[in-house]
Amino acid sequence: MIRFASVYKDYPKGAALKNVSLHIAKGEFVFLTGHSGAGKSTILKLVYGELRPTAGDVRVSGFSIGDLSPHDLPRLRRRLGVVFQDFRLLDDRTAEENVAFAMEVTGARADSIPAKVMRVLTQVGLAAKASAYPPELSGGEQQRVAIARALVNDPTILVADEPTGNLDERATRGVFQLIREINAGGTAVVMATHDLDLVRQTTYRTVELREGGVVFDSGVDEGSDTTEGLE
Amino acid sequence: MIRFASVYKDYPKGAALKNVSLHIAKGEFVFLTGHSGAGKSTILKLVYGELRPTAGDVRVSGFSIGDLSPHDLPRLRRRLGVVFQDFRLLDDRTAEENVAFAMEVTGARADSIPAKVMRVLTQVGLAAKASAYPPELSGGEQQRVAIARALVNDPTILVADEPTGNLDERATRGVFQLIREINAGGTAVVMATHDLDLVRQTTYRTVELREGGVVFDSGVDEGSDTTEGLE
Amino acid sequence: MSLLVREALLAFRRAPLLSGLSITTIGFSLYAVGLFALVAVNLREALREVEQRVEVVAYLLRGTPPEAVAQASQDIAAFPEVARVAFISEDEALRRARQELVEFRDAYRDLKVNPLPASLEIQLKDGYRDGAHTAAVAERLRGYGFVDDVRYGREWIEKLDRLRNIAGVVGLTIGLAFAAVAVVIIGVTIRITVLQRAREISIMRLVGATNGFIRGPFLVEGMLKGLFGGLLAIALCYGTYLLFRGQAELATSGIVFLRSPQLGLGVVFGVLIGLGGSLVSVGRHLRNV
Amino acid sequence: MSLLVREALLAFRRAPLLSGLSITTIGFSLYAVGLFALVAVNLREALREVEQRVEVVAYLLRGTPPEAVAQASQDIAAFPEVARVAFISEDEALRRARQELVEFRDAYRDLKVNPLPASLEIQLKDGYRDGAHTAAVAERLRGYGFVDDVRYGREWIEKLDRLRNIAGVVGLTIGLAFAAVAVVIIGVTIRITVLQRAREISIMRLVGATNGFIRGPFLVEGMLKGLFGGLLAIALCYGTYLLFRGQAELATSGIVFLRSPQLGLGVVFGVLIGLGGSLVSVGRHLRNV
Ligand SMILES: Nc1ncnc2c1ncn2[C@@H]1O[C@H](COP(=O)(O)OP(=O)(O)OP(=O)(O)O)[C@@H](O)[C@H]1O
Ligand SMILES: Nc1ncnc2c1ncn2[C@@H]1O[C@H](COP(=O)(O)OP(=O)(O)OP(=O)(O)O)[C@@H](O)[C@H]1O
Ligand SMILES: [Mg+2]
Ligand SMILES: [Mg+2]
Repeated sequence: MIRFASVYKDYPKGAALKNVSLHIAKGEFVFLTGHSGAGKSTILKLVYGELRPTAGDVRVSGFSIGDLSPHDLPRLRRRLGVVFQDFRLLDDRTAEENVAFAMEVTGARADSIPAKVMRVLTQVGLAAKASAYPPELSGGEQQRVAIARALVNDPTILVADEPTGNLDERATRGVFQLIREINAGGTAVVMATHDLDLVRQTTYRTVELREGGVVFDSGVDEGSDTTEGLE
Repeated sequence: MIRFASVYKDYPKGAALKNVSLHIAKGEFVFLTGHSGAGKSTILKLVYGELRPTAGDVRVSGFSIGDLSPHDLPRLRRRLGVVFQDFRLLDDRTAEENVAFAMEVTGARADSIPAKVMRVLTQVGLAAKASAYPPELSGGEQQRVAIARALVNDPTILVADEPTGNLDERATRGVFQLIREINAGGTAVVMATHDLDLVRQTTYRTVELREGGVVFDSGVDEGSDTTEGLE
Repeated sequence: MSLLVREALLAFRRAPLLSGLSITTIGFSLYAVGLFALVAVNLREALREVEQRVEVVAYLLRGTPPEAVAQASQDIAAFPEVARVAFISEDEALRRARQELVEFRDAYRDLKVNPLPASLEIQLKDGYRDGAHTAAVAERLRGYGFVDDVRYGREWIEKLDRLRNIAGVVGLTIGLAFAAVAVVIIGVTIRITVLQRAREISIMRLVGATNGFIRGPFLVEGMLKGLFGGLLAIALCYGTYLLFRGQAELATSGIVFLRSPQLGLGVVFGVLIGLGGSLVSVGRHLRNV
Repeated sequence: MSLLVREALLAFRRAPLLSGLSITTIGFSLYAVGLFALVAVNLREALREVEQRVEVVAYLLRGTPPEAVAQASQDIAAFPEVARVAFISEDEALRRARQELVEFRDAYRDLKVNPLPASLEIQLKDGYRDGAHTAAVAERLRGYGFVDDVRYGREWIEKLDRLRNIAGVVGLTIGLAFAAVAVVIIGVTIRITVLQRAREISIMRLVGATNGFIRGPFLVEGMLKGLFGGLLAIALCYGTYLLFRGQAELATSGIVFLRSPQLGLGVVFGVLIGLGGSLVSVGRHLRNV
């Protein structure tokens, strides 16, 4: 599903990833942890193709990120659901329109959209705010719109960058439960988080980064290629 | 220092605060907690004058927010340090310039600025990233720039909206320690947070909101006017 | 398709101020072009009025028989270049001279015989009033046996020729310059609005929109802005025209407005600029994100 | 103060593309105005050439003593309106008539006595060639005993008067229209760049910047943009002028460029527009945040 092979990522002002190798199988759930600035978001940006690796190979769902054609980029992204750390909502569209837009983009049938959108918004507990614009929403509400948008297309991989940073305990539990259900349905999940309580609650695989390198990985078969053929 | 008297705040799409009365004394430390959408940010926005109350009276450091003149608004804000939930950094200025700008605004002497700015950036652990632009910073790094900017003018009140939402445990501890030191120096602190671990660690006063109303306040002398005369 | 137009129209609703400003810019840029076109058209009209005075005069030998003159008049009127032929008799010539030329009032008062010759005054058709055609007509007139001399103010006509050339070159170049100004300003405006929406575009790409999907509404929006801008420009030009018409009628033979095909061309120009501007701006932007 | 200018210059460095686009827009808008000014100045120049042909002719009675004429010539040359006086003798008049007027070649060939009168040809100074002044000079000439008649092509001069009036009114109005176009486009551009920076402005206010503190750099920036735009417009106009000068010299007596004060005025205009545009846009924006 996702394979990082000796990946390096340099920014003009310094290296963000150093020799990261990582394999995430279909349907797996992985926490990415590490200090602020360790490189979590950088890994996720490589997965959804906002960045290209400086060296090494990143393969996601059969696409090679390093030499992704302009034509393949949208095709990759439609298979992913992404929750951005800074939300990235369109300020001049309502919560509902923001979520619907992600469906329209895939060419979904117009009459199937509203029902699906409302279902996802209800799941994140935002049905009542469907017609509000992002600037009219609280931080946590915006974050939940971003989560709803990531889920609406039933992605094969969910990439979530700090999806509960602005949520209170109850909302965090709700959203996390939702993500687990999605994962139970077969969607691979990569989730960067600072919330160690959340990490400790479960037995999911945890990858810890420090200064751009993987320093801990609870996954056992790291590096094995056995599931690769299934992708 | 801060006094809310029967404050209501309605948005076009519904009420955000209902009959909130609250008094925060000089030098006090107060946690604001509550579910996502409970009204925490709304209270803080009233404190720094981004919003005006629909009804009731809000007084901050001697200014009445409801009828603040355009001339008084900047004067109020210079006494406050504000950490915004969404950071609000100027994308085309470096971390250093962002912090320096808050000092320049107050008319601080030009030669005193660089040293002070670097000191604060060092305190939040960002000295190495001083010349990076916000889009080149990780989420947690941006948040720490926002904190540095709030602290640089030695405010009499520090208003912090979820200042550790994007920080890992270690950075959270560091920042929280910094805020406590600031408070120990006589600055009043109002901090909205979802991090109940943080709240439970200390004995600071906690105000809990639910659906726009105060449902719990650990402060004892709520409503008493005894310290008012000292402002 | 309906999504395309809906998205484009939503853009207007979402950013009414910015859209209004862009349309205003496009409208006023095209207005500048239109103003120039108005001036040019009316100058050309004025030139045409002057041109109408171009005539060729053939002085006839004394004693030419009237039948010969009548026959020749008919022949000449049939020349492809000729619009009208008028016969001026010797008496008529004297009458005119007495009336018009003060220097000769005294001179002619005492004359026993009329020294002035009869003549044929020949007016040329539109488009034949340049030096070459006039000279050709004059040459053919000289072929008649009873024609003594042919005059047509060669200098004056050559001056007109040059004036026409200059007016043409200057008009065309300045017209192009104005059009270039309009294109640049409009392109810049569209580029600015796209920059303004850079964040929007990047978010669209992040959720998997193809370049075509993103570009479509922008192009439709650009075309609509061009259309509205063009219509605004026409309205402004017409307003200016009305403003002047009253005043101008007092002094000259009036001014003319642009004709429908010219107006249509202006609007098409606006739409194409809107389309092209969006294409370039969005295209360049998509490559960069 | 140094902070102000530094911030304004930083704005250029921070958003070079947007600043460049704004300057281009301002430059091209002013270029449109400048082009019109060029055309207008050169049309006026052409009109002046035509005007130079305005002259008053006083026909003298036969047998006027030469001393009287010489004395009168001196008096007349001292009139405030008069530029030059030339005496045309009877012989000179006949020679000219033979040369210029074909209709009379035959007529004069047989003459025993010269029927043409002598005359004084009087040229007027710049600014006195309108109907009223010409008529006044003619009236005074009629006062001389030996002047038989005075002619000055009243119709022609009145036409010139009207032409001058129309050219003035049309030129002024269209010039104002172009200036308005420039003001609108530039205002819109500045408004768009301020909108673009709405977030920046709101953040500045949130950290306690006063309106004056925020406005200052914007105003300086607007002025600088206006300045650069004005200089760009002058460069463009000069380029256009050079382009035409070569061609125009072949055909007419050449074209002229705008004079320094006019250019200076253009730049000041640009700076003021930049300043005014920023003032209005930022001012309005600050009220809204
Ligand atoms: N565009 C960029 N240009 C230069 N440096 C960058 C850029 N983006 C990130 N960095 C740097 O790369 C490092 C890793 O950043 P990244 O965003 O991956 O951290 P992170 O683990 O997500 O941190 P956080 O928990 O604070 O979000 C940081 O030091 C950051 O400053
Ligand atoms: N500009 C606005 N227009 C309309 N409604 C708004 C606006 N801003 C906030 N609201 C609504 O007011 C309520 C309170 O918002 P507020 O931002 O104060 O919540 P919060 O307690 O800070 O939540 P969070 O923890 O998610 O940041 C929310 O329901 C929100 O949708
Ligand atoms: Mg991150
Ligand atoms: Mg909030």
